[in-house]
Amino acid sequence: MRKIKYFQAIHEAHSQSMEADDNVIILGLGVPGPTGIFGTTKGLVDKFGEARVLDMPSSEQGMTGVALGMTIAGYRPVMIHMRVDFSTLAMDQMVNQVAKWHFMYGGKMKAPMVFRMIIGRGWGQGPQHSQSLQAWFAHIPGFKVLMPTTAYDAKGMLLSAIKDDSPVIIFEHRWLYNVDGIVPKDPYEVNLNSARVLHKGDDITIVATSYMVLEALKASEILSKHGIKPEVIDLRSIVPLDIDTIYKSVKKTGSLVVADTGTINFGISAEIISRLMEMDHSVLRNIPKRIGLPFCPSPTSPSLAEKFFPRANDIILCVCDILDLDKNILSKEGDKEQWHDVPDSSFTGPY
Amino acid sequence: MRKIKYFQAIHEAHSQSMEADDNVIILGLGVPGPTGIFGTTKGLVDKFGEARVLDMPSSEQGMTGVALGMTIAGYRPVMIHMRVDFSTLAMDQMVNQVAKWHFMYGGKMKAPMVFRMIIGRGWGQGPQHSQSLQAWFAHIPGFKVLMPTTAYDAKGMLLSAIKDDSPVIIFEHRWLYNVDGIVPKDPYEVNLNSARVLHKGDDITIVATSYMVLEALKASEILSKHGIKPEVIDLRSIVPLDIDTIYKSVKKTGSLVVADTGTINFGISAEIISRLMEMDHSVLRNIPKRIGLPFCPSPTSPSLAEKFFPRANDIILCVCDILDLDKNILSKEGDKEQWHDVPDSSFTGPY
Amino acid sequence: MDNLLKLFESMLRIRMVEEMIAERYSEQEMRCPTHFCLGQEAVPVGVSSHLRHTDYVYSGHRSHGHYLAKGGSLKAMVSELYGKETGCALGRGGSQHLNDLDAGFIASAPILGGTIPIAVGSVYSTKSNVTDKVSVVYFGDGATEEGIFHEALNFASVKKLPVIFVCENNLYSVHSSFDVRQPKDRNIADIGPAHKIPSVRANGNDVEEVMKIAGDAINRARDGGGPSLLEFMTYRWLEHCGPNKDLDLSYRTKEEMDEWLSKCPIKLFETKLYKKNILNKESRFRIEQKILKEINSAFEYAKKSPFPDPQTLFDYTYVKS
Amino acid sequence: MDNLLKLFESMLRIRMVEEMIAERYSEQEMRCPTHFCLGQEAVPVGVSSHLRHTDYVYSGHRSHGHYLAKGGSLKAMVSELYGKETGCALGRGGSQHLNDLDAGFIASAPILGGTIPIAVGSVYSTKSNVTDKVSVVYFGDGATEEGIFHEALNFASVKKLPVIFVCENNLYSVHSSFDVRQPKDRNIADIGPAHKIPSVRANGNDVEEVMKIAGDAINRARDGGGPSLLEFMTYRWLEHCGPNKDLDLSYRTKEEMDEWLSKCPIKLFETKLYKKNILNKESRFRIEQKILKEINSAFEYAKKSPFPDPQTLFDYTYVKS
Ligand SMILES: Cc1ncc(C[n+]2csc(CCOP(=O)(O)OP(=O)(O)O)c2C)c(N)n1
Ligand SMILES: Cc1ncc(C[n+]2csc(CCOP(=O)(O)OP(=O)(O)O)c2C)c(N)n1
Ligand SMILES: [Mg+2]
Ligand SMILES: [Mg+2]
Repeated sequence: MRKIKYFQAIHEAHSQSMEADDNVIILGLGVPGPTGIFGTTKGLVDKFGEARVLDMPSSEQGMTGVALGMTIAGYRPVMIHMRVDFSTLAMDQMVNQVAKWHFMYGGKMKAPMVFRMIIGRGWGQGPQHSQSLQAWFAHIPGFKVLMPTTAYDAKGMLLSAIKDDSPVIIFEHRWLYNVDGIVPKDPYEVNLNSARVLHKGDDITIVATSYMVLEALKASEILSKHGIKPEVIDLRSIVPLDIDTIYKSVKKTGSLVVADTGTINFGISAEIISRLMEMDHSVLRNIPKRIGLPFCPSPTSPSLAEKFFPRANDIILCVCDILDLDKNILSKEGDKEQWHDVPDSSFTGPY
Repeated sequence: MRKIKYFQAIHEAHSQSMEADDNVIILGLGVPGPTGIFGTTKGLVDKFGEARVLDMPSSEQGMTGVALGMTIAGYRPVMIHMRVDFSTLAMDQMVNQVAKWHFMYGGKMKAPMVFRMIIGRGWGQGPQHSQSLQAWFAHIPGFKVLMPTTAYDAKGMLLSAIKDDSPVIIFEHRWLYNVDGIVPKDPYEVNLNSARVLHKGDDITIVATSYMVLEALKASEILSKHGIKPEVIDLRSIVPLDIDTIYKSVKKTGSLVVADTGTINFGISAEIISRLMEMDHSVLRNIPKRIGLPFCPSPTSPSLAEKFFPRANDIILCVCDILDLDKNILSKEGDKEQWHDVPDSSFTGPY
Repeated sequence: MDNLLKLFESMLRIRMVEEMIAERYSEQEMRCPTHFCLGQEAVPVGVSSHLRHTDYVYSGHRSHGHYLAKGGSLKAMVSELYGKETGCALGRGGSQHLNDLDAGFIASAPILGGTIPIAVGSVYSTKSNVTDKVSVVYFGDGATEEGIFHEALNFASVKKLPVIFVCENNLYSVHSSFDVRQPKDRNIADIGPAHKIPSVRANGNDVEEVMKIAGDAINRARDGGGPSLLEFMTYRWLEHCGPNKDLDLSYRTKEEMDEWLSKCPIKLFETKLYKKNILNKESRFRIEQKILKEINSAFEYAKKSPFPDPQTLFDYTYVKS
Repeated sequence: MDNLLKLFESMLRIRMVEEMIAERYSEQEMRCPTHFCLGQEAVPVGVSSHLRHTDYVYSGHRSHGHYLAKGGSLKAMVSELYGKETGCALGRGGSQHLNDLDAGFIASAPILGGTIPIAVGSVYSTKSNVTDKVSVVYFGDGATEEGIFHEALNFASVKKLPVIFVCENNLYSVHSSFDVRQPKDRNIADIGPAHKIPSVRANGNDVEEVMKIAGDAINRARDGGGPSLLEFMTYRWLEHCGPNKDLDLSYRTKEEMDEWLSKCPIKLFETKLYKKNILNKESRFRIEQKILKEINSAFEYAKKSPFPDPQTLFDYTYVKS
């Protein structure tokens, strides 16, 4: 059972997909460079050459169109944005062309593209560098939208995405890159339509995305010590949305917390709650709660960021509210640390 | 009680706001031109000059930044996109700069800007010209997002928006431009935070936005004839969201249909349902239903568009489903018309 | 058939197709926004005269001429305008979403500038021996105001890709004249050299001039010489969108219109061909009749074709695996 | 004080501030991405020598030098880096969001090219008698790859607005060298003429040359002559983001670095001033001490300033009415 880090799992997926198919190419600013997108593309250029591991100008809009054009030449491009915020410059090409490319020519064209978008938090990334826009892409018919949490999924989902003939957007959280996980060496694919129950429980359902899954697991551990058994679900894919797995759990627990990396308002948690209601308006025996970014831009100062980005304690707080529990359950661990804007002490910022 | 058309109400608001304040300017491609954005800006250039009623290059991104810059010079620009789809080219400036402009400099800067965005449906506008992206803007902290339905609100909300020191996005539906309404001649403002109950009823709550309000009213008329009394709420503003008015109604009726002009999935109806659940998970006595665009791009052919864009009958169908009524209530009127892609017979396309 | 005659026929065919669409448009059965290219026929015909089936062509909202000149199926285009299942985009797209892969007409789409980088990417190659396939993308003067145009030029130049950027400068973007949108005395062709791309501005109503200039650019591209930017001056006769004249809007003058009408690309070329004895009244009539027959049968075909089945609405949102 | 001495002091001050930030950065108390401008001090100092408090300046991610040269408050900047309430953006923005309205430094923001059109719009006027306020916007060579740069040039040229576009070409965008991003032999200054904007490329490490060229452009702008594009060649000494050297990444060579270190803008100018007897060891020492005192007090002030109250998180999302 080999353990490697999340970023290494992505690297391996890239390498294996490029070995298997000459038409797979990667592009993005700095992709062949010395730091290789947090190590995820490092050294690939030596193996596959500059024509397949492509640097590019800072022309997000134009280069998205160029990448779409490459599919006409038979390529399967993977485009990388170091921050999802930079994709706002490419929104026209992504939404008006890529997402609709197959549909608007009656199925005659295909856009087998993958977009890797990095999201993050903390360390003063600030207003223009810490958004988490999965709700936007999920709102646009034509995209598949993935948020792998584990190293296993990071590899398997990227391999699946590259093989998929529809455009796929993958959100990767910066704070996951150094997290270990069991990852088979051989290539494998992950079903793009299934949430994963990570932790069984009967008392409350916690659905989480990406990095918030780790916080949910922490919360769940603390809650378990106090006799509360949450069921933790790693959503994994936003589109398609595996509502059945969530429904089954909520049917059992009657209670729901959704913890997402994005802004709460008009975000993906709302869709989950609504779908449950449309299936069964009385499935919830308590009010549901949504955890995510509050309704203001991302502040830079650590004193504000600490309040802005939710952590395990916020999940615990919600669970206590919903189940009417004593809030003394709250973990005190967090408070011992001076700074709350790093995933662990090895992280020395800024990126 | 003077009645004028929706587009005339907008024109009047523009004219009055520019008379009242020399710093108000309008810009957009064709704004001073002979057709004047469906008549809403027609002739203003003669009254206020080319420097305040500005044509511009097709540079949506750059011109949004230019308009933001104008606020530094003391102006209050109103920027017009003939279709919201064109704003996807300006998403970086709108989301990364305009929305965060006040926040990211600690309150020292302000962006008193208004964006008028036209949405529409039918007549073959097709995949790249009929989106309705209010959910996107509502997801971004910093914007206010309005969807006036009546001529009264079209004028009053535009006047309020222009006076507002925060950036305001106004969605106007093409099929509303020729609808009459009572509009006072003098300038007036409309509270940007209140949904309006247009039709009282006890049986079911229909919350609708923009043009879908008209369809909801049609549905309500037909339902009323059959003894069903819906309460119809014109949402009017998406951000801020007047959830209390909706809650009060749903508390009474126990049933809910939300009818929006945008894509259902991850759209604004989900937020409404979720907020209700967060307030009171047992407020719904039946499953809620969402009406909006199905999850595919907008097709051009009338045969497909007819199924794609929802109408009054779709609302009736939902109400019948929720309240378990006989579907013979369904209006047959629609079926008499050959084409379903026009608001009325005076409309001869394409824009 | 004589090459020049072919050019003439191709222009006349575009003209006649557009006229027929214009005539029937008011029947309100082609229910999609339609941008006519009457008056602008010489550019696509001159350019296409050098193109092979395997070369790629892209366009924007005003794309009928580009599609037809490249050999796109007339039936499939007319059917698309009627929103029929037999349309080139199966009715999903309409006039602004043409596509005929057999003819190498890859895509048109109405968002300004949207297809420009796509054209660039489609001739990218990871092999050292670059294909001699070239890619042509047409766009208007207005589209050059979009940043994406400049981004596409830059990348095409960095990689020396075989792309011909063809700007049809008809002086207007909808009703806005050039000088409210761009520096008055700028040539769009000037933008090429800023990106180290050879550029020419030329008369877009003279099909032979277009042919010559396009030929140079296309040959250079095939020889690995990289991209070119061509600016052809021309003029739109009808309203921006739709089948009518629009002098009543008075954003342009009757004098200007008359001047350009007198520079009709077809009439100019026809006169030359008469003089050269390549064409005469009789042969012209025969060509016209042949085209008319083709057009009538295309319309008949389109009109009697079925609409897409509403049950297929969701098809093509995602690729079926 | 002698004007040249002022230039020197301004450059030295930027240098010393950056060095102090670099020194203290590893304490991990300035918790925001920080882009240093060591080696690039001459450009903002030369440009600012012609600017008034009422003129506007804008910048991107690498903005300390631009802010300081324009007279932005050092205390407010250092406090901003520490995320303090006394910061110029009240801690909301960090290093990449500087602002000092009193000094006419309007805004920096890290999205590439983002502030370029804002700078343009801010000197738009509806009055016929255009203000003689000028607007300067700094950006890197990488930012010129964004379409928005070209859109902003076009509009500034159409309206002949008094904007000075200042490109600091330091050959790299993060770790990517110029030639993988732009045509190898292009000057960024070449993009100006394509938009009918006068342009110059010059040595960005020679503060006097910068001053001369910027002066011409700024004076022309004040006289209603419209925008200019200036490209100054310079070099970044430290890593793209952060306080360290980065030759170990080997995306650039030691030879290249050494060559540029030898072209240190401060050393070059200092030598000249010594020769001209405008500066000597002693006066230099006094200047240095004065600056050091200012810097120390700014850091002290910043460190002892309070963090923003977490309760104020939502403030400034919307303007309070
Ligand atoms: C991004 C974008 N903005 C605006 C429009 C609206 N629009 C459609 S056609 C057109 C005019 C374009 O002018 P030009 O490029 O010169 O082409 P022409 O119509 O003259 O052939 C405009 C502004 C659009 N389609 N896309
Ligand atoms: C739109 C956008 N894309 C990418 C980035 C990431 N980024 C930050 S700085 C930088 C390098 C820019 O290079 P240049 O403009 O030459 O400035 P320099 O760092 O050399 O001063 C990049 C790519 C960004 N901030 N914004
Ligand atoms: Mg034009
Ligand atoms: Mg640089």
